[in-house]
Amino acid sequence: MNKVLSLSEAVERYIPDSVGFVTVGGMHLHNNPMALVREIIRQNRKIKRLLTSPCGALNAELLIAAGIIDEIATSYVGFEHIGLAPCFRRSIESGKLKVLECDEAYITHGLYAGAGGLPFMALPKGIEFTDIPNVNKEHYSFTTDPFTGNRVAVGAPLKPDVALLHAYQADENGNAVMAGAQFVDRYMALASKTVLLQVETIVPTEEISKHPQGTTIPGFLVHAVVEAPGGCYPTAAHGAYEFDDEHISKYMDMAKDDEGAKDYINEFVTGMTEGDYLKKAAGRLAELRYGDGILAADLSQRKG
Amino acid sequence: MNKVLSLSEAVERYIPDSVGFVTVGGMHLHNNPMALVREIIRQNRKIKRLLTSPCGALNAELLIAAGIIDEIATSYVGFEHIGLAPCFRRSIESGKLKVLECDEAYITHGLYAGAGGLPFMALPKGIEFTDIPNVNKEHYSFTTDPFTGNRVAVGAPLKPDVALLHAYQADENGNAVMAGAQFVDRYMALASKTVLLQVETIVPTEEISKHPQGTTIPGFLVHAVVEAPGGCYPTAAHGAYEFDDEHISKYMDMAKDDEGAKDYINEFVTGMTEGDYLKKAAGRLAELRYGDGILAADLSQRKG
Amino acid sequence: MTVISNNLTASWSRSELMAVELAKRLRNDDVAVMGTASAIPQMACRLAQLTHAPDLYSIAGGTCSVNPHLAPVVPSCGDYDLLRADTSLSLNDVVLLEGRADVLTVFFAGGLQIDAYGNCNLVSVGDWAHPTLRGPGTVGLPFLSRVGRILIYTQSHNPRTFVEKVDFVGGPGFLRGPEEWKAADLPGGGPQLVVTPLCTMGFDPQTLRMRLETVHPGVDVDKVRAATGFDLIIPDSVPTTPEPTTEHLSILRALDTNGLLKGK
Amino acid sequence: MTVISNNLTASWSRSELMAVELAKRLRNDDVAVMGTASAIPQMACRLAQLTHAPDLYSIAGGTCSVNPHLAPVVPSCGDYDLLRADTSLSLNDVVLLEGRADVLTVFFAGGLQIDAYGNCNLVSVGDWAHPTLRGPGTVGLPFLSRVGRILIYTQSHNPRTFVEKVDFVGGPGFLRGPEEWKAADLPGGGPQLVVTPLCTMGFDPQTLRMRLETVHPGVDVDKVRAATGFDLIIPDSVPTTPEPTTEHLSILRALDTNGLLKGK
Repeated sequence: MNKVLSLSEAVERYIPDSVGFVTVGGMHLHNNPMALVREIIRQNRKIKRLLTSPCGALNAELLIAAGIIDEIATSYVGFEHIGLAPCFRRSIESGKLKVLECDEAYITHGLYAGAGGLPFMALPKGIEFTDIPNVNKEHYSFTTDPFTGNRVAVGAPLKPDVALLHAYQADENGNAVMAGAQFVDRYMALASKTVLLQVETIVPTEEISKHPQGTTIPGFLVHAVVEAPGGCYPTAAHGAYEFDDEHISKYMDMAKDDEGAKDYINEFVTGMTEGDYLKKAAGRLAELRYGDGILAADLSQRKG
Repeated sequence: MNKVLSLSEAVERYIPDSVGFVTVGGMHLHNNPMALVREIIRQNRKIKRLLTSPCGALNAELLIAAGIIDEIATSYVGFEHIGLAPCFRRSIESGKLKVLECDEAYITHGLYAGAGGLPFMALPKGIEFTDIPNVNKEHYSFTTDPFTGNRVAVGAPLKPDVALLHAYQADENGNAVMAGAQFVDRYMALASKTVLLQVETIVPTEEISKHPQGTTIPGFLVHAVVEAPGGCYPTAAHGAYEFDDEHISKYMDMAKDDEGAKDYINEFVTGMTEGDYLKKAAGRLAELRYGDGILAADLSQRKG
Repeated sequence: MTVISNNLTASWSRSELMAVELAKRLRNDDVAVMGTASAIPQMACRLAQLTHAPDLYSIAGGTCSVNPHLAPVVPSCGDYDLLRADTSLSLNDVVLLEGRADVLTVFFAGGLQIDAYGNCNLVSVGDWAHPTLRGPGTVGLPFLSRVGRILIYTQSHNPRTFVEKVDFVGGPGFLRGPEEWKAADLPGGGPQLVVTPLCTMGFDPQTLRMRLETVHPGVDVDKVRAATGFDLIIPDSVPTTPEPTTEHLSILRALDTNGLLKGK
Repeated sequence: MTVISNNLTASWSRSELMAVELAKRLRNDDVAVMGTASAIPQMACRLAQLTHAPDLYSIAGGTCSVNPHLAPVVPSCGDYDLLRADTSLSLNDVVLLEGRADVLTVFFAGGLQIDAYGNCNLVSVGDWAHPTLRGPGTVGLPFLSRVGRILIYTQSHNPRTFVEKVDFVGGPGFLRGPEEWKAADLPGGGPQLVVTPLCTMGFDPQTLRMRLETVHPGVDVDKVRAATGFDLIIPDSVPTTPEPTTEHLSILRALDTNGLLKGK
């Protein structure tokens, strides 16, 4: 079944004006599905709750900058070695954004539970000695281990309504291949009701079938495939191009206050189409593209 | 660190005379680590409890035929389309073998819990409507889901002392690559204290590093690497050769009663070295070997 | 697809007929999973894909390959050959999706025993602790409680297989009937079809007990009744199962060059 | 390794010294994991592998590559370049092994706040609900409770970072001291080392409070005391941290062609 849609169609069709629970793929400044994120901002969708991977970055920050998220469940939002994410920081400090404090293991196991219909996940010993379960009682609780009688910490299953994900390539059915690291994106796809996929290139099924074990996400989990070459920019797309630290730094400069963040959104997101944005970025993208050799996308280097 | 040992050294060093909890890799008649299994029989090790993958086959049956297992935790032992496993069947019917009745989802999730230090796994709704939790109270129990108040079925973590596994290739450090399907072998490695690996070929680390994402098991989980070309015979080794239905049928014929099973063990296991066994099988192995083309081991077709 | 002689039609096997009947129940938007020793459902899925359900996904429960090309079909669900496929999952992925319950819509089940309510047993006949027949084990049958539609198939239609009540519930059907079934409130839709070498059967919507639907060509209702160990619901009029068409057979035989379904 | 001029030795950076000090604490049989923004521990691991610990395994917590070759070292733990490595795991695998607690022996930690007992905080300064400074979040720091040895490193040695008690416990050190630590009976071994641009610190075995071990060349004890926001245990005699050797520096600089540690 052909699931290829334009970027605007995919968001129009699968993201309601107000959507409950969205998860966004990618980790740190890698494989953030920025084309989908920007289009959601352009179409001014409201998101009740966003879940990041264990390390969110611009994928979450830009939605916060646009003011369209009420709550965020995360264990990290930032720009790693480059610095803190200004709007994430400011909107929590000012009380505008509710944060559901999580840790990496819970996000990973919680998605596993969501994918597998498990009622909850019993967590390894240790989390109860942190403050996290104290401040996030919606996701963390305690029960009895019937095998030992011990009281143990448990985490709630994570079952997003929508997952926004990037993959290196897919066929029109949504059979998708990730190059490089998969982070928790595959589990997001397994756990979510609706999966929107942006890819660098759409390829024929025969191309995917050459290495059936390289497929990361089977088509039956995917609802829309959007061809968005360069669509992770200014974050990296593994196998295609590196992140643009200059553009991230520029963003951080502009977003030092709410006014500046708005200016960035106006200038780089709502103020232009995705096509125009990428035309503007084309020069930098060319510089950031991986060369040949081991760093060019080696699709034999895949993990299921 | 060089972990390469001969087959007999690996069993001598890592399997005590009486070993508590062993798990054996492979599923149905595929990737059964038969060289390790045969050597354990030759060295007459006693196994208190054996855990199979969701579908055990000759890997479990031969240990039962040799009379060296007390208990088996499994969701299936048989020869799929070829027929029932005679010694498994007979020794349960006669009460000689204790069976800890499991289902596929519990074995998979239980190994996940064992790998991850999770105190237990809450299981998806449904298992409580089968008889399995009634007959295996050691692995299945019930507790309260604190998020809903519901009573839910849970499974105990599976943490084997020793895993016996096959891989297509490994380096001397134990960094291993599986060709074809991985079944639950990777989780067995992640969950077990000691991992013994038999491989078709040992390759230099540089060979493994060409496709770092193709590695299935990292060396730090592996204790011994045994080069055992043909070592899955008469089961299949994905990427190398098919199973030998003729030999399996011959086994089933011989093992119709305890006497015959003993004769098989004497003739094909304790009665000869592994080298002699494989010399005897060389002709069949050559016939069963995958040809070139898509069925030859394509190491780009790997799943992590 | 070229038209082939009527001789072909005349010479279909029971297994081929079963594959065709299963194929007919598959929809274009299904995601179907099969397990151990699944040559018949493998063929049913491929046949459906090549006829009325081109978008059907089929998952071979061993290798977890998705839409194996089956050229030719192989007897083992774990075969390396099955990785000639559109894509593949890991076993862990498939186990997860079986728990999620809203993605996988069809599971092909079977059993040493199948009872009047479609409960399946692959574990043991007689008392579990002292079985008269020990089966191989239940594998993934508990998933029956969570899958959209259960399609049951078996090569054995006799009173030992079709019993009033299974000795061990490994794969839940409609449990002990409407009251229990309603109370259980399971995510799955329950068993929909049973195909045997003699007939096809469904389930009566009121009593949730097995009901004869069609008898295969050359089989009469009394033969089915005698071969069934419980009180099968038999409607006044029982049509004959349509024979496989030449198109069906030519597709099946092009896939089954190993002859797994031939003459069986 | 060619011998290089003494000028090189003279010009080592604080970050290079920190990498060397961390490297010295790594053993040949360690499996070490690092997280976010981990150029210093990445270099420490590679340096150890190329000197006294050739069999050390190091895992880059983002890509989860095992023994990344780091030619050159990169600032992001999720970088595609890190997949130039011996092997790799999936993130889920690493999270699992972090739970298992007997496989991964070293974790490199840090924090916005680090307290006298080695507890770490990356979440918030002030009241969590109304923070004066919101940090990025705790990522995998709860793993500190389960890992064999915690090696803490930070580029900020000042009283805001080194506090008596963290405002939010995200990474458990020795909790509130010996009594709590003993009662908790955690699988992990607790914090072993803290490296800063000023000094190295360990933990007093009786009180489990941080104790000065060495001061870096050019730093005196009073400077460390003034830069630390709690009552640091200071032994009578505090040796000076050895300078990096020319061998260390030439290895580090061959890896760090991007100059991530240079002059910092």
